[in-house]
Amino acid sequence: MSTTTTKSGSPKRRLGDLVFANLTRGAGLIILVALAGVAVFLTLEGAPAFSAGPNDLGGKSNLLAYVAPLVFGTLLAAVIALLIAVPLALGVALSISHYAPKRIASVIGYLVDLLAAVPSVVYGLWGIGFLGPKMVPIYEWLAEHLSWIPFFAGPASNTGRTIFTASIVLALMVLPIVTAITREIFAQTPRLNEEAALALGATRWEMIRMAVLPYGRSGIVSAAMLGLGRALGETMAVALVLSASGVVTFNLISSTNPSTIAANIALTFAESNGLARNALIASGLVLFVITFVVNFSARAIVARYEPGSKK
Amino acid sequence: GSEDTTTLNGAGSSAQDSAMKAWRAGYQKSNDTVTVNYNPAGSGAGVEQFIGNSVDFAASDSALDADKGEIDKAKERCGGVNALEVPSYVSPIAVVFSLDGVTDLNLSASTIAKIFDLKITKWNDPAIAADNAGVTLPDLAITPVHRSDESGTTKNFTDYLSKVAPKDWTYKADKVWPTTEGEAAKGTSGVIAAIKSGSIGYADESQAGDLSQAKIKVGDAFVAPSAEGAAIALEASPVDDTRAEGDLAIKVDRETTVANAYPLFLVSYVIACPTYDSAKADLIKGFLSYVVSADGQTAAAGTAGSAPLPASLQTKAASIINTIAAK
Amino acid sequence: MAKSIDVSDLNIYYSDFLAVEGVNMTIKARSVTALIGPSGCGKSTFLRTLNRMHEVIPGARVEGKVMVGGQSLYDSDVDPVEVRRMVGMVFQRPNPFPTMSIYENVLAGVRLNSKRISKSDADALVEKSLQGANLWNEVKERLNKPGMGLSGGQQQRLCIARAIAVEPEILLMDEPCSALDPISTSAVEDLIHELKEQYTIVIVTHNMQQAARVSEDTAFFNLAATGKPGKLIEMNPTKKIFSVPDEEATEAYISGRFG
Amino acid sequence: MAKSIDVSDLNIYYSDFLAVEGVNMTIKARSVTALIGPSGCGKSTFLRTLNRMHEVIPGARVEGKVMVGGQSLYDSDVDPVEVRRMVGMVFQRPNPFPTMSIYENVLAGVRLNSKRISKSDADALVEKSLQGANLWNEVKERLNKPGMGLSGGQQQRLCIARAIAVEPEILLMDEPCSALDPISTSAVEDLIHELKEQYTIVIVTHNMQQAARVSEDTAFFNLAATGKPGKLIEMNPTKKIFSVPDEEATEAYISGRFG
Amino acid sequence: MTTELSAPPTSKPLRSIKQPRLPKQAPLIAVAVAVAAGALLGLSLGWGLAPIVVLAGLLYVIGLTVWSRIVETPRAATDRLITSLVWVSLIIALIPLVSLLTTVITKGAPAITGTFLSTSMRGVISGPGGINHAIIGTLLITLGATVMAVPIGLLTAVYLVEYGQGSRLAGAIRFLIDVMTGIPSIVAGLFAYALFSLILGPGTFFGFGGSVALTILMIPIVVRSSEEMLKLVPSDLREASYALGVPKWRTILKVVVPTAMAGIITGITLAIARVIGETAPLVIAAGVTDSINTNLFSGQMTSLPVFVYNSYSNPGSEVDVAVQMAWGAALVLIVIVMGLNILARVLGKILSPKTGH
Ligand SMILES: Nc1ncnc2c1ncn2[C@@H]1O[C@H](COP(=O)(O)OP(=O)(O)OP(=O)(O)O)[C@@H](O)[C@H]1O
Ligand SMILES: Nc1ncnc2c1ncn2[C@@H]1O[C@H](COP(=O)(O)OP(=O)(O)OP(=O)(O)O)[C@@H](O)[C@H]1O
Ligand SMILES: [Mg+2]
Ligand SMILES: [Mg+2]
Repeated sequence: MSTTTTKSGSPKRRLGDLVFANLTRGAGLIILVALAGVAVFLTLEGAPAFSAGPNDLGGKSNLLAYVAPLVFGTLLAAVIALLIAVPLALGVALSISHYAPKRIASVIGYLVDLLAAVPSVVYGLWGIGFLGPKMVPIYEWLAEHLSWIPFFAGPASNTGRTIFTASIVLALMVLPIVTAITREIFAQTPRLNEEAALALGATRWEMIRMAVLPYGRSGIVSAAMLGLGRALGETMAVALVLSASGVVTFNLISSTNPSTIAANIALTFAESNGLARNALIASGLVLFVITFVVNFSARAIVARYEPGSKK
Repeated sequence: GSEDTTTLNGAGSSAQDSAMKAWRAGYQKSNDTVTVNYNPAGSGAGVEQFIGNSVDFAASDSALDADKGEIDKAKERCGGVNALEVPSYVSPIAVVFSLDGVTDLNLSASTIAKIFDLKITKWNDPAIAADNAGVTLPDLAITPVHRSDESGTTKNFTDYLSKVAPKDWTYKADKVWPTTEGEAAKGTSGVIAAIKSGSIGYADESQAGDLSQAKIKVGDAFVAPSAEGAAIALEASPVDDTRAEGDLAIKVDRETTVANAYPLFLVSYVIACPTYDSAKADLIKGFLSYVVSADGQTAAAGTAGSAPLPASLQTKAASIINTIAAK
Repeated sequence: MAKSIDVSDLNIYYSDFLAVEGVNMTIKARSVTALIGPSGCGKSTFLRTLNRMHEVIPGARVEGKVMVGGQSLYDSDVDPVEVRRMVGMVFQRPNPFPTMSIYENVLAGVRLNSKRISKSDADALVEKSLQGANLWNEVKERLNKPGMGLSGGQQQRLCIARAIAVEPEILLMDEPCSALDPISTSAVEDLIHELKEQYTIVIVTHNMQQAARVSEDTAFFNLAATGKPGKLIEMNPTKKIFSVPDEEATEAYISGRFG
Repeated sequence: MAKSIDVSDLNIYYSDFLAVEGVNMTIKARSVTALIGPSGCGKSTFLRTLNRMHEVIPGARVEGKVMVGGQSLYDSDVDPVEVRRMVGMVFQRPNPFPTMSIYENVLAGVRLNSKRISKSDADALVEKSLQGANLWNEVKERLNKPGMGLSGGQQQRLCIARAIAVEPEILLMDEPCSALDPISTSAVEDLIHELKEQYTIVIVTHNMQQAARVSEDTAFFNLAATGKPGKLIEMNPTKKIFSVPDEEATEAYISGRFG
Repeated sequence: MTTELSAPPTSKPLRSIKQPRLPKQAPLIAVAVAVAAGALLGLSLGWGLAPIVVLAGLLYVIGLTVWSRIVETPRAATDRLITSLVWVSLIIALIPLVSLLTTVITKGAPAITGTFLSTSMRGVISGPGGINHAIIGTLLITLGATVMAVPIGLLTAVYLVEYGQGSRLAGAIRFLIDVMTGIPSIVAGLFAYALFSLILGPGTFFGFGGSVALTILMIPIVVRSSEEMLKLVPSDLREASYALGVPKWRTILKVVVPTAMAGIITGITLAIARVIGETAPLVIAAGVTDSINTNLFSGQMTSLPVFVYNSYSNPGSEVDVAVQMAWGAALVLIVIVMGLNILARVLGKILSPKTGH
């Protein structure tokens, strides 16, 4: 018994704690180093592209002119994908957390997780072989009736391999990530707040609007950001599905479409060498910076609208 | 690592992938312990990796380019000696289309150029009708389909158009499709998949599948794509004599009018060094010799639908490869 | 206006578990009724059946009758949403909506029904409710600050203001002071005193002194053992319960022999 | 083995907020000391300084001296981990480790510290501790079942068994019965009676009857207002506190005039 | 001060809690009517199945809302509208999933034979071959990535939750992890390839290079999901452990992490599922081979997605055979991921907190 008395002179911080704490910090630092490595690699390999000329830039006069249309396409595809995926994901997440009976909810959760498991090549093949042709009649209808809206100027693609189809495929790839995170967050809404709303005579939807969505707002934004990351960076599916011409246009349904940075890398990397290759890597750096900026501003926005509720 | 003595690594042209499968299988059958890997990463990647000493040999849809410094870099990689370059694969490129009720179509180079440049937009355009008496052409929009990725096929196709119909095709030959109009698809299989009724595209003849193939105008006749036709056209093309010894680059004559020649074809090369570490030298010599041998060429013709090298070229190529030696 | 509540033969279940059994009780209008009893005896469960909050829990259900002002709460054509507007509720832990300001918190329930409430009406209602909850003077300078920034006692009174802003007829309170310090507690108790002029109030409390201080009637719940259903043992005027209860168990509980 | 505790001039902070101020107190060995007072007065905070659990909260710190059996707890060369082995603690809500069986839960303190212990020693220790916690008979048939499967009262006794398995000299309990039903409560109270033969016990309780039933001495904490620090108002033998307390505030609190 | 309030509000009309309500089966009735009407209208106009379904869906959502609006209150109508939308969005999300799976299964299942699974493509010219080499490649490369990403990711998550609270470093890590999710997969491949070319000399294609590329893609998902799960562990348990005199690091390893294990495993499976289907980075970093290679650290390695991609894009002369093999390999890949998923769920069940109820 007396052995358990406080030993004087024993170190204040235990060795095990010291080692473990530093181990975890070290792991965090490894990630930072890896990320810095990627950034340095992109910068070093991308820098020579500033001196590249039209020969290496697909006819564009300088790097900026080369990258700008790609940035446009990347953002366009990602934004459309998010516009489709986020509401859908919120619906699915809500059905899991607040609408479906528990048993069904877990099955749905499993099925949606399965979507994450489908390889991107398969998404691409499905986009070409199934989704595209199914979209053709819709595009034809849009081109016929709504061509005064710039988005549907047409002429309609006869394969359906448009930026809109590519965005739908991206949306599907983003869906499981956004759903998985938002459903966790919705499930954690304090019961207290939900009951407060219900006790005031709120319907289920009003309860969700008053208690669940505001509570999950920052989480929804993070989830959307993770999804955006995936949408921005997806390579193979877009390369396969999209009929990419590298133009700048808001026309969503024709066979002449903007390309995206990642798809452009996939499409041209194999045949590129020398400065053309540097230019591609520079475009990768631009993509990296875009994600950085988007994340940063999303966080800033969330922070501004968060009235100190997040602990 | 390339110091492995039982493994040969190559990379490059995806057009040659099917042929490479045949060659690797054929070679490995008689050399059981050897593994030959081939990464169809693309000609550019193949050359890049070859120059960077990442692979033992490369396959490329275009000969090394002096302007881009590839010849010099390859020389550096090979320890200061010029790299070897021989044609290994010749494949006709078919102009493929899908049109209900129409399977035979004659097209001149200038018509093809106008179609792909969207100057002709309907199937019943008089320019098409003129070459196709007796065929009922529908009043249907034409959707031209081209490659969205960079490729040797595109380069050869645009080369053909720019040489044979320079007035109607004002762009220069390039791996990248020069215009933004039309449907774009990744890879030959992508182009094939994107061809719906009313579409027209270009692809390796062997991959055309069920799609109809147009005859192109050579001289005054219309010639259907075929391996034999491509071989005839190749034989009519001179070797580039500005090249160093051991470099068998071909200057393809697109404008040939030799009977039955089909000048719209792709010629692809294998690139290697004249010297290697002792063990590797024999391996690579053995493999590439097989590639250009009659056996190898027949095997490729069987699986890839390519045209066997004409006998004269075959001998020249074999003798160049025979010079590969240990350091 | 305040209504009385009649409960007859009420059995309350969580899925298959019978949590509270056979309650018969009449709660007088415009008075305060306290529910006391050891932990787990089903006070909260019972309270939540009075505004149909019980069924919010998956699998939860009731048997029996609850009549409020002559209307049966559990009839099939009764809209639980309407019930909850008529029967307000305050919880053990203050739960203002974290993303809303004090002003918006008070209006939260009102906004649900009358979206187009004029600014001046809204201002008047906020002032009236906050004054009704004895909170106006403390917060009138900072109505647009978040409700979470208040102290626990203030938050609890904010929740009361929110509940009375929709003008319910009955107010249920589940241990409203157990998370509060004594000063806040007595502020809330004073408030209960004032509110009973207009509302029927049912309050659950662990604190017998509190029950004695604020209520006219007291109902004592008990349970035989964990896993057994809770039962209403005795309901009587508070004075009687705390001096000469009918039941021995009540006596034992109140005198501190257990619980 | 049981030791007394001497606290002098203890100020307890959460970052810059002074939660408890100037406590001077002597806690007798082998006896039960109860801490009572209104919510938020710092009972839990004070209790947690007695085994250096307070500093687990980021920014939390203390000033002053706590002596246990003559050793100062807050000397710079004292290892808090050792302190906590000597001073066990039981929490308000029973918290058995969910991933462990009953058996493993009891051994957790030993095993998690990777002491090598033979199977027979372990068996003996588990039996001894569970018997010490009055739980052995109820669980001996299902030692390998998860600890979460027990009822609340059993879980709480399991936590006590877990605490005494590491053979501490002092046992701190923070409202150990407030989440339990009356039967479980009296089981735990009986246990406390037995344990005080060997351990110095400090117990926080909201329930004054419980304080009266189990403790020899009682300390009453109070705070002037929310945001002000809590203070020790009076410490005296329980009998005296509950009949003739020295301070008026104590009297007011005990007679239920507030809290 | 409460003058307004103390005036007895008797003037207030007696509020009725009874509201006209739709019958309980209203949604079902609405579905039936919508389907019938949609089918009737669609068939009479000669539409296909898809537009009819869309029409029926629209009719359902609008019909039920309008019906409720007429009978019930506007608020109830809104509630019904949202409920319908939630269910419709669920169905919309599941349609592509079902379509994807049926496509892969119908096209891929005929390819799957014993030889397909047990042999490689070595020596196969066109004709059907096997994907054993690609299965092995996928498993090894993914295993390599998991072995690296999970400890790094998990330890980082522990740092973020347990040690780094409020620290600047933790904030930076958290932010950069989000940025990391935006790294295009092909860039990860390029990076891994460049890294090993620098270290081991040019031409270093090996499975491990692929693993490193995938690790970069996996880490953010592992960190993010583990962090959320660790945050969910009640601080009660930590305190209970500290109070037993258990040092912090042991508390984390023996109490916190095991308690969160089920959730962590789910996150890891999600991360694996995310990267196991990657093509582009593996072509660049791990290369391609037809032969079986079981050494992660030497020689090129093919993975299933790369095989799928290559068979599809370079099918050779027998296109049908190659394409069928591509679908077959895709099916195998999905089955592997599903298997992992189920395994993870079982593991999660075994490891997760036992309630005993
Ligand atoms: N959500 C629930 N699901 C299942 N059982 C529950 C649930 N909530 C409470 N119970 C059970 O119902 C019984 C009554 O619980 P209730 O919370 O009503 O007691 P209480 O008297 O309010 O206790 P306390 O004083 O601790 O608040 C208990 O046995 C409890 O375990
Ligand atoms: N983690 C914390 N951070 C900051 N302040 C805290 C923290 N925990 C408690 N406090 C504050 O310290 C004061 C004392 O709290 P403590 O929990 O010790 O009171 P208590 O007497 O145990 O109350 P109860 O009876 O409700 O358990 C309170 O003002 C409380 O708000
Ligand atoms: Mg309760
Ligand atoms: Mg406390």
